[in-house]
Amino acid sequence: MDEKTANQRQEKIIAPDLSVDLGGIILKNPVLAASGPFGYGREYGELTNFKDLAGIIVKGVSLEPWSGNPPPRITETPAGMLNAVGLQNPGLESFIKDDLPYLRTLDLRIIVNVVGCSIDEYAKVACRLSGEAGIDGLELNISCPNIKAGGMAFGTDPAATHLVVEAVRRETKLPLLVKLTPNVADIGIIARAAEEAGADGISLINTLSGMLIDTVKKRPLLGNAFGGLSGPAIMPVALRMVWQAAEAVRIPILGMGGITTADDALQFIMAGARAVAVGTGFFYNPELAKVLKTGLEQYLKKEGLAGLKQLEGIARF
Amino acid sequence: MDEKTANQRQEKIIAPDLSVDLGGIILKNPVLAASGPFGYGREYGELTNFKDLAGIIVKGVSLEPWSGNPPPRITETPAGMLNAVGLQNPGLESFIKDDLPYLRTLDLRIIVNVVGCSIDEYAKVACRLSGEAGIDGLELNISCPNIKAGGMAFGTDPAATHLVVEAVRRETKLPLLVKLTPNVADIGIIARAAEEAGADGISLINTLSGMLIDTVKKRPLLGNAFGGLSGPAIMPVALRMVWQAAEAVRIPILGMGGITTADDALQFIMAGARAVAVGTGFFYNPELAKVLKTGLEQYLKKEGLAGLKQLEGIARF
Amino acid sequence: MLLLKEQPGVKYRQESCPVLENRSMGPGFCRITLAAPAIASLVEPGQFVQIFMPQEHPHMLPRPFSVHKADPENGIITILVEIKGQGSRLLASREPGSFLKLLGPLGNGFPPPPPGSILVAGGMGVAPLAFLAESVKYSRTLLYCARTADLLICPEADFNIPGLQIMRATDDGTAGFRGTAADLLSGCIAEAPAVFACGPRPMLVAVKEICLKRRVRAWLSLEERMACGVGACVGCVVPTIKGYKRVCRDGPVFPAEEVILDG
Amino acid sequence: MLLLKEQPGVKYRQESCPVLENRSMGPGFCRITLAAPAIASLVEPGQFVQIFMPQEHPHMLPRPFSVHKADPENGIITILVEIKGQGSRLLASREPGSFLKLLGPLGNGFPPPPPGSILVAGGMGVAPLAFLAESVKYSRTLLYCARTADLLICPEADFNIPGLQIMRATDDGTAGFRGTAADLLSGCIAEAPAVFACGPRPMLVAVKEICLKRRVRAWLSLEERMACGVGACVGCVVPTIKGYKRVCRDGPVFPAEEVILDG
Ligand SMILES: Cc1cc2nc3c(=O)[nH]c(=O)nc-3n(C[C@H](O)[C@H](O)[C@H](O)COP(=O)(O)OP(=O)(O)OC[C@H]3O[C@@H](n4cnc5c(N)ncnc54)[C@H](O)[C@@H]3O)c2cc1C
Ligand SMILES: Cc1cc2nc3c(=O)[nH]c(=O)nc-3n(C[C@H](O)[C@H](O)[C@H](O)COP(=O)(O)OP(=O)(O)OC[C@H]3O[C@@H](n4cnc5c(N)ncnc54)[C@H](O)[C@@H]3O)c2cc1C
Ligand SMILES: Cc1cc2nc3c(=O)[nH]c(=O)nc-3n(C[C@H](O)[C@H](O)[C@H](O)COP(=O)(O)O)c2cc1C
Ligand SMILES: Cc1cc2nc3c(=O)[nH]c(=O)nc-3n(C[C@H](O)[C@H](O)[C@H](O)COP(=O)(O)O)c2cc1C
Ligand code: FES
Ligand code: FES
Repeated sequence: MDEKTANQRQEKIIAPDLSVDLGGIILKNPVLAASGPFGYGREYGELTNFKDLAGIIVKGVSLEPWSGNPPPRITETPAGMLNAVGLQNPGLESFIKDDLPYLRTLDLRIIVNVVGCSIDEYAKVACRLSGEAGIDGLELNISCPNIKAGGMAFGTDPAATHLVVEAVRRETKLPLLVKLTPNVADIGIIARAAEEAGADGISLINTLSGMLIDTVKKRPLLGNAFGGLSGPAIMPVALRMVWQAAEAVRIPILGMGGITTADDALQFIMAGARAVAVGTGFFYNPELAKVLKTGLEQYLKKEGLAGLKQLEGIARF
Repeated sequence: MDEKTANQRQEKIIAPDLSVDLGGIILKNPVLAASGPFGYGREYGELTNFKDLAGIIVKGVSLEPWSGNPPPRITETPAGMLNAVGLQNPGLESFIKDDLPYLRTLDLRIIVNVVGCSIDEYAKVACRLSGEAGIDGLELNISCPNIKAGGMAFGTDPAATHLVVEAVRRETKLPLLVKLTPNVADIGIIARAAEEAGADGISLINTLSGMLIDTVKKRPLLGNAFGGLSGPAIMPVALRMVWQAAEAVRIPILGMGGITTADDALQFIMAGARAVAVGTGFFYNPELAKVLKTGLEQYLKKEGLAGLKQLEGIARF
Repeated sequence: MLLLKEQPGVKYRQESCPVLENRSMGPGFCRITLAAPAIASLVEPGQFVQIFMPQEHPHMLPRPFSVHKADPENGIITILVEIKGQGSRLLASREPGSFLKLLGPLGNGFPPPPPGSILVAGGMGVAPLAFLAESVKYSRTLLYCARTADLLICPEADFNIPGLQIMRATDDGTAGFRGTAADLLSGCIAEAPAVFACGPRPMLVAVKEICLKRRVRAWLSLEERMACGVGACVGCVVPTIKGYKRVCRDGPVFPAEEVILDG
Repeated sequence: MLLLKEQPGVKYRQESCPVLENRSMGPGFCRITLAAPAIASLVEPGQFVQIFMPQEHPHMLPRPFSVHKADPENGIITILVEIKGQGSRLLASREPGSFLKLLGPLGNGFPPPPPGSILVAGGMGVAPLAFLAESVKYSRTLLYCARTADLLICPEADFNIPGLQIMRATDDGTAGFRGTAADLLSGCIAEAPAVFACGPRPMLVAVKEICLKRRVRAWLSLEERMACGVGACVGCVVPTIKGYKRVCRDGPVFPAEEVILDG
């Protein structure tokens, strides 16, 4: 290595480039806030500056306001938590009027998580959001029950997945991530259905369905009985599904589920994720974005890598 | 309440009856050792006397010896562990010759976990075991890959489940539990298929498929890449599935997944389990059977209940 | 509305706080004093802090605790802890000199109690109400109630506050008046302009009923399981006549007539 | 076979052991002395204990540690701990007077070394080998090796054992001979009847190669991640020419010619 190359390498090592292209959404680093725990950003915006975060996936938005589930909505579990918020949200119009203007002021990529009870509702929300400035992408949450098909989640069936993604694809030119539910036997089939229907990226995993029982009251602990399990407890499941999805599709993957350290984030990237999102981890540490970004930077420096590209899926090859 | 009734009640309270009938297997209390972690009983037999345990479900037995997966086979995860033992076992004949005689000497119910790569293999193992004395029941582990059907586990498909259970049912009069895999979208359908094919009880859950990656080596941490997630981390998922299975079938349910306290065991019973099994919990505390049995006894006393019957599924009603 | 303050600027802080003192208050209870200058200078009665778990427990949610005393001059706050599960047990075992990360002050807090107000504290409900009692100078009455004497963990000396009348009650009569908080309140509510209450759910239900019947304004401080503590996750809601409200952000203090306690 | 002892009766015990001393041995290392009378009276060199985690961490697996010293008369054992992750960190922070639950002695242990044997310890591999060195009276040589001087945590004084010759080596030459354990071993193996080794995988690979080439019998102590520690779960296997063997029960000591180290 001559002196010039050594210097160049040195330079790279000093400032590795963390930026990634997530299906057309350009991120300054691979760390996003997962949909839900972060709400519409305002509260965490008071708490920390967003300098180390690349973007926010805002809480699920539906056509009409949803009131959500009765309390208790959350409870802690070993190395995780259950939530049954029930996708409470103020509805599309209120989101656009009250929350989007604030989100536009942030120097962050804004991805809107879209929920619905029918293909039509998904499509309407996506269409309306596509007309608004300041939105960098959509994330289609297909864990919602398909009311017309007996209440099973769209995302548990490849055909229903294809239909809903296709319908939304027709309505929007925004980068479109499809967020899969882990409560399936074969995640690869679902990921492929989403890809074929036009998704620009796959997000996973949403929460695992779970419950706890209050043995004093002899009743389910959560108001809704069932809730979604998140946090470090589920990370091995999430990582396995990211790996399987990455084997199944060519579009990029946004990995999430239990990330609380830079090493966790790296594991997702090495399994095949282009970027990662954090939900529950922010509850343990509101400054987690900084921990992850710094940790990834240090890893790249230590390995003498200029960026994350070479690491994506490396454990699979 | 006259004096006599009061005395009778007092008596009951002093010694509540923990016995249950698990699909024809009469257990002195509802606490079993789950298949796998306990091996064939010998090692834990050295470690603790088995007085507080009702029975052992021995490690999966296949027709021929299986050598299992390359190391590392286990790793710890937050509030859980991954294992990829790969169903290493000495095979049917060696089990009958070397392990069964020891098991017969124990004052415990002995349930043999049966594994196979084809319906034929399951049926053969079940048939041969049915001719042996000292076996109180079989547990059919249908999480194994169905080689003929592209390697998906039997237990992820209701039709395959029906076929294998039916085939085994034909070969044995022993009480037959069918152990389900949790890696499915709708556990109720699978449980019903097993019931219709003649199962006497449903065991669940087996481990959730998961993985971890060693970021230093940039390779999966386990020799087999994927492993099974067990322990407290998965208990909310297990409990939800026991609840759903209990809604779907009339045969009794053996619940397991992450149990480490008497309150955990009670939660499973209140969700609909007749009995419970413990795997990973024994690693944390080899005396766990005693903790569970004593705790259940105390709960019944405190509640003034004579037995567990009234608690089975009570949170669902 | 008087209660729900608008929060234009950020009014809470994260601090890494040394434990100054950790004193047992009888079996199952302790009182922890922490150096938390920013929080001490901002906190108002009825507000709470989220306490993050020590590093050896990286996968546990923070736990909410009411501020019991605040000394802004010395930058000190005090909390009262009832040991209920793993989180409170960990806090109870923290040694002086160790650190705890705190986020606060959170929530809306109580509005200022008018002269002659009655403060109803059930068990650990005394934590925020003692703070409220100390925050004004004019006359007010604190009803301090529990099932039995051992659960009245705050000693008499704690309430040596000028102008404060204090009445105790226990369900079993082992200390003070024999009866419930509701019994005691019914006997003395006649003249009160307002009631402020914190305690177990059944007590709050009774207080609400009494106050609505007598048309006395009442403010109830509620508890719910929390995750974020700042209003983002919508995990800690209670039903109100205006829909679900977040205990951590819209509360923990709610007007009695708005909150639906057994719905 | 000499090595794999039959275990007719139960030879291990569970004990709740008070920590007598917990001494730092430089950054990242400590030495813990425990009162464990039953284990101390049974343990042989090369055996290990499973240490269960304190109650505040109910969902962690026990961790295996070699017994470093045993004093059966006083019912005391000593272990050396390298802080690698959460489990070892928790152990390192245990105060004297606190208790740890132990299960042991586990595993087969080393066979008795014939006179003139060479004991090769890489880093923490010194823990069982110092015990082995002490267990016999006649001449034997301990090669104590590590990457750098700071990792040779056992002080000279620890090896004041009659008849024991000790040679140190560091890869970077900061203490003793400059070079690897393999370099050192190659230089002195000529006369040795047997070699006993414990240390990092690459060192064991080198030791195995040297010994096989020179036709010197060698025994290697291996490590694997463990769950039960008693042989039930088949989680801790290593490949051998006789199939997978359990490190916790069939090992941790294996004849070099049997175990497959990079398969
Ligand atoms: C705004 C607010 C202020 C509070 N102030 C105090 C205080 O000053 N002193 C005090 O001792 N406690 C206070 N609590 C309750 C305290 O937060 C819980 O007791 C504590 O979080 C329990 O944690 P744990 O890990 O010990 O118990 P866990 O093991 O988590 O739970 C044990 C039991 O405690 C109850 N519990 C758990 N979380 C909560 C919660 N967030 N709110 C209410 N009950 C809960 C449940 O019944 C549960 O079964 C307050 C709660 C809130 C919401
Ligand atoms: C028979 C046997 C004897 C041992 N004797 C000693 C000893 O005397 N002194 C000592 O310091 N250590 C010893 N070890 C290693 C010790 O058990 C591990 O370092 C310890 O379990 C790590 O736990 P942790 O929670 O600190 O680290 P973890 O967070 O669990 O892991 C940190 C890293 O340590 C390694 N590791 C984890 N578990 C094991 C394991 N079971 N074996 C080997 N490496 C592991 C892995 O590389 C892992 O990435 C022994 C291991 C075995 C199997
Ligand atoms: C309180 C809470 C609310 C959530 N709300 C949503 C939501 O509105 N839409 C969605 O797609 N996922 C939602 N999720 C799932 C998360 O986005 C994420 O997929 C999951 O929690 C796994 O990541 P984690 O372990 O980092 O939390 C929610 C999760 C939590 C904990
Ligand atoms: C090391 C290990 C080996 C296992 N082997 C088997 C097996 O042979 N057959 C089987 O049906 N389940 C096996 N299991 C699954 C357990 O029986 C049980 O279903 C699962 O671990 C969940 O329970 P737990 O959380 O209490 O461990 C194994 C689990 C572990 C941890
Ligand atoms: S705890 Fe998150 S909104 Fe209240
Ligand atoms: S750790 Fe279970 S067999 Fe070795």
